[in-house]
Amino acid sequence: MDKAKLLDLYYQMVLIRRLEESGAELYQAGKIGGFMHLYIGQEAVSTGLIAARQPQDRVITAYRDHGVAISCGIPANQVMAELMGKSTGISKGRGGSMHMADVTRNFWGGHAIVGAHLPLAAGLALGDKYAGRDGVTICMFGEGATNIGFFHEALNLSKVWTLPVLWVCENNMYGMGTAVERASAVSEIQQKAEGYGMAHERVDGMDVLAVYEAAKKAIETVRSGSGPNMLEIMTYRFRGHSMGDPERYRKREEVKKWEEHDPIGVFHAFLTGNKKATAKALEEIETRAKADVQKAVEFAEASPEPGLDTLFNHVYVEEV
Amino acid sequence: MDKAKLLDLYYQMVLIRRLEESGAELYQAGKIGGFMHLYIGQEAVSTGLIAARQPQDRVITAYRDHGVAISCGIPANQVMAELMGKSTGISKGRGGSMHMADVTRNFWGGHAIVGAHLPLAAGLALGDKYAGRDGVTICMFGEGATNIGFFHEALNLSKVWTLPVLWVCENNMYGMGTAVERASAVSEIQQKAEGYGMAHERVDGMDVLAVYEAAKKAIETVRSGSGPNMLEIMTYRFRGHSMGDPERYRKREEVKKWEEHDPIGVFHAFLTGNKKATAKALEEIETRAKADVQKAVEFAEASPEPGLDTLFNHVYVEEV
Amino acid sequence: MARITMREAISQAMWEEMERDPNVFILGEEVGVWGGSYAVTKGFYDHFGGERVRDTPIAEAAIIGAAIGSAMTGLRPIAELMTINFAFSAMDHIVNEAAKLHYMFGGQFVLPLVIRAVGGGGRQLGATHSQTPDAIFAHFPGLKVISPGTPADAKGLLKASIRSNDPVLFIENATLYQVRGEVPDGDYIVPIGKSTIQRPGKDVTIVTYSKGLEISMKAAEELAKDGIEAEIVDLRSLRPLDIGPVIESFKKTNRAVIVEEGWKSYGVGAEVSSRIYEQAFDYVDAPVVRVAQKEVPLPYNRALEQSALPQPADVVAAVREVL
Amino acid sequence: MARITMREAISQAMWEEMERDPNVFILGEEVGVWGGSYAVTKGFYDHFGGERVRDTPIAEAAIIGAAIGSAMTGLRPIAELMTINFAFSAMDHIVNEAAKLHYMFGGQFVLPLVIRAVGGGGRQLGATHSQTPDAIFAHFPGLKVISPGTPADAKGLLKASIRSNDPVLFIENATLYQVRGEVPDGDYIVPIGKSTIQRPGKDVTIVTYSKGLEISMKAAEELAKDGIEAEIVDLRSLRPLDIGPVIESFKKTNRAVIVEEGWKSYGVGAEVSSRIYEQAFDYVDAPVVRVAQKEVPLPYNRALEQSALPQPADVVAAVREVL
Ligand SMILES: Cc1ncc(C[n+]2csc(CCOP(=O)(O)OP(=O)(O)O)c2C)c(N)n1
Ligand SMILES: Cc1ncc(C[n+]2csc(CCOP(=O)(O)OP(=O)(O)O)c2C)c(N)n1
Ligand SMILES: [Mg+2]
Ligand SMILES: [Mg+2]
Repeated sequence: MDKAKLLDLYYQMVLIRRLEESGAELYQAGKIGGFMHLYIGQEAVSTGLIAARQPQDRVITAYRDHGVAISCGIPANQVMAELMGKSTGISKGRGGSMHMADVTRNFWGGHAIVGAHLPLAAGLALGDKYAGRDGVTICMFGEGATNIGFFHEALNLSKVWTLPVLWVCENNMYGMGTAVERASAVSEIQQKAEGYGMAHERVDGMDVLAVYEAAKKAIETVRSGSGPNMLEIMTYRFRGHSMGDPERYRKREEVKKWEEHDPIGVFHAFLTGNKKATAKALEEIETRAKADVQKAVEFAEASPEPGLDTLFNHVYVEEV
Repeated sequence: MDKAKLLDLYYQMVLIRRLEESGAELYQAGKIGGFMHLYIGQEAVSTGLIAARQPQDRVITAYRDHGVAISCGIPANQVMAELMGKSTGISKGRGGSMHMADVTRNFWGGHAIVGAHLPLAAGLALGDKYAGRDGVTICMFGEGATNIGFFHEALNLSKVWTLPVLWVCENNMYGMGTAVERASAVSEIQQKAEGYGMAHERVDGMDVLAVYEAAKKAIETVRSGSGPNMLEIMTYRFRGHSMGDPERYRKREEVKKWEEHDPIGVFHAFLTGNKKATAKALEEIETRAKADVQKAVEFAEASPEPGLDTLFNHVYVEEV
Repeated sequence: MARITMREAISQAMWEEMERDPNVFILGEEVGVWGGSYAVTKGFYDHFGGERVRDTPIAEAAIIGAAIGSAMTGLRPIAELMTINFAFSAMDHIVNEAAKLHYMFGGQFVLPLVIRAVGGGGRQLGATHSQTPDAIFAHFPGLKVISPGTPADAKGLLKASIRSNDPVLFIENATLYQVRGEVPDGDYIVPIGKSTIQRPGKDVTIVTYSKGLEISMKAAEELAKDGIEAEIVDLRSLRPLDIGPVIESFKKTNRAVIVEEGWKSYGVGAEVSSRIYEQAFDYVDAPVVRVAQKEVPLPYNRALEQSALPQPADVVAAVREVL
Repeated sequence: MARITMREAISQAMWEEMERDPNVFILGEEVGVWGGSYAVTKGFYDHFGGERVRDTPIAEAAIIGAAIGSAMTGLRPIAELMTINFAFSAMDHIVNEAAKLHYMFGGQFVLPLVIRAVGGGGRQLGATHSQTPDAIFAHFPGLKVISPGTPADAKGLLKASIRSNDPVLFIENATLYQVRGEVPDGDYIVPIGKSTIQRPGKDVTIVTYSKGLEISMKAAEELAKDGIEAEIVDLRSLRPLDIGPVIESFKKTNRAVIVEEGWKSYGVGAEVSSRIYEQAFDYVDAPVVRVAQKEVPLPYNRALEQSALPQPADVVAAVREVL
């Protein structure tokens, strides 16, 4: 990977981190409502994964979607505006934190019912296959989502129909307060792929380049027409499940231990250690990211609320 | 197994066969309505499996349940009466072919929504575990049912909670007109158990003693407290999926080939070949089974319809 | 114009749309090799091939979910649920995904999706296989819910549904598949969301749809013998609900009976009755009467089952009550 | 008698029943270690242990299915669905299994099962997480559907539900959890299927339940300032539906407004309105008015969302309309 691209990945990860921190503050200040799930700690996953896609490749994920939105190229302005429910938000303020999408950037949401987007992903992939396009659908989900029936039905269908989907499990070890081994028959999620005769791999999700490499390979394998594939990406969320999580289910020390593998820190060490960038250059990137988030907040604050007269818009496409 | 028990198994299998044949005639004559799924060809499965249970072990299955009802000890009279919708039927004529049960004989139905009874089976097993009883729940289902989400959720839960369930897939190679490999990512259903870290075995379902032996072992393993287990029992239905199946999806020769392994014929050969019974003794059993079915038909025909005034009985337990 | 069955009309609508638009395809259990468990897609697999007539695993959530996803890419899936009773196994995808995605993402996703499902009782299939739960789907904004009562409407409305850019739940009734009627050849479209008069009359308004139409027609013939002329309004679509023709008829007759096959409580009749009072209060000469299914899970036994289902005689009695 | 919140009342009911009967147990997502995602089961895990307060995988069908199966063996499960919106992921088990098994097998299976689920909008959770789809569950005979509006009723009805031998869907409203009220200590039981007068009045009957009660109470205070005394009937249970007290009140006031949080079409108001006309036709002085949610998937934006939800001002306006 060339230097510019490496630095761009670094920028993205920092941008996500700052955006999430800013979001947390705005939430506390009552400027963001509803449920909000932060991506802090998992930045390397969406960054590495989506950097490996081609423009024709679709991305779809769950409600923990701000980072994914950024990685798909949605400007921070529109992400922030959506968080604040403004009409300039990427979903016009109708979706909020959990429901961001941008069809023009091949990002298909942001879905809040656990696992329900997996069958949709199979359908997106079917769309490409049916039309003879070579796009791959990248479907991200938590390890907790692998216990619901939707997961099973979607994975089975994708294999039976040889659909071009890459199934990406972000294993952050908890579904809300439930540790993976308390909810899943197997704690290595990749083992579930065996039940579908599907190739699988486990990847270090705190290392953006490891994610990138594994994703590149997996995406191109899927594109070759050999059918679906599964990646299990090991990661950790440093914050609670959503805002207002009492976090009774894990010890502070456990979180501390994982924070030592902060994906931004890990990448920083790599870049400086391998002379890909100076600490100063990275600091400049951080300053830029911070400024971009600041601008996004200003943009969102200044944006208008959707008019009350728009309430009935988009219930249906056609007039009824 | 002693001779008496062997002959009893033979009787059961023949009784099921004759009952089903008689049911088919009555259906053609318009005396049985609704959907009816015959067990012809699969008799060795319920017979061998349920012979291996202890009285405290529960059985639950899908809509293809006449044979299972017989194996659980429900008299042919009450099965036949239910088929005809009479008040003397095991479900008082409310359930019909697909919904037979007898709580007193630990038979928990007969369920017509594909796969929906698997979570119920997990619950039955939980009931025993919670109460500290040593019963095992034997849950039967078709290979087609392993593609629905209910299967996945139930198997996962049973493993996470170490529930005493024996999952028994009757792989008759088709779910209606869909061959197993057209609907399932893996055509060896037992491979799905891998995704749940569950022990599994494939068994010849045309050999009642093979089924019995495998079931005995599996049931006692489950009873020992080691958690759920899966058997995949290979079998074949000689008739259509239900009455009125055009059978466009398989060749007559394929059916013919399987008929050479008719489980009753196989067992007949075993019994006579190993001098466990004379051909004459087996013929007497067949005569008895035929007579019992004849009596059952007479019983059912003579039984009263449920009174129209009973329509609202059993909507609720309590008066509302 | 040919006299064909409802089954043929539905089949024809799909066939013609598939010929017209290569983006239209069918998926569902047994739609292909088997030809549809109710033979509605007989011959499709041989003609259009397995890519466009896709047999699926028994996995209703995946069927509807995949249909939604493919619709989002621009395809026009017709997802067949073998019966409406299995819609509950895909409920989240119908009411939380199909009905909401367009709105929730500010109009970005477009879902030109049809879900076909057959329902109804009277065939001794037992409680889980005999339901007419149409009203509960019609409760959800974002979904269109259609249920035709004649072969012509079945064809015209199904074609309109396939061309609609909104998700449509198209509910058929198994005991109507053999009903025959005149059906226009070729490109015959019935616009979605228009109630219609199926029988003119002046003495009483019968509001109904789907199987209820057949029941009501029989009742109307019976009543006509006594010189009572019932006007029958067929809703055809439960959401959007076109109450206009109902109100118009009611303002003429001042009396209404609502006939549906499903359970009475929280059913279609409740909504229609409420709207009549809301919009034609001053025209009411007698309480509106609802004829519907008795509130039990339908039993297998034939006589019991029939006693729970609404019959023409019930409609006749209800009409006499309002007159 | 203590003044406690609805959350505490629900918690208390379960706690007492679990102390009383070792067959009562809880299962659901995050009910244990976390203490319930709405903190309703806080402290239960430590006190009763993991066998009786069972955290489950995210698998709603398995949760309800396992609850049903265990109930069939004689246990008395309380299955918590984290929100009613996830009931759609378990829809088959709720409406095809829980509601039907007792009937379909001639009374052999007994299902002493409670499904608790919280619903309601107004918290900016977006369309999939903000629903009040109570009416659709109430459509199914075999199920009991309860939704309390006060802490005392929450406690008394939940205890009755736990002791009921029928499957009960017990629907809570998240924005009511903090509402306080007097709640009798100890063994306080409110029988299932009884509507009740929550506020006496003589000028108009407001029929409502759950969140609608809070909205209606506020409206009634507003109206009282103008000397209009509204009588508020709380349904508490949607199936069985006890229409008696509604009719009695209506025969006195001759005017009714029905208030519910869910969508209007095919909602609770439609059923109640229909029954009023059916049973008190001669007492109707003005058309019954329904106040309900506007027919959109609820949007995230706060102002938009609030504009779609029924407000006390809407009830006030409706009452003025019927007077
Ligand atoms: C069907 C359904 N059930 C429950 C929930 C509530 N819920 C939201 S997120 C979540 C945990 C999901 O965990 P996981 O899949 O591991 O994703 P993570 O939050 O760790 O990213 C739960 C239970 C839901 N949204 N949908
Ligand atoms: C949820 C659901 N979907 C579809 C059906 C219709 N259906 C009934 S039986 C069946 C095939 C089941 O095949 P399998 O599980 O292999 O059992 P078999 O009939 O071979 O014994 C189907 C699709 C149903 N009853 N329930
Ligand atoms: Mg997780
Ligand atoms: Mg099979």
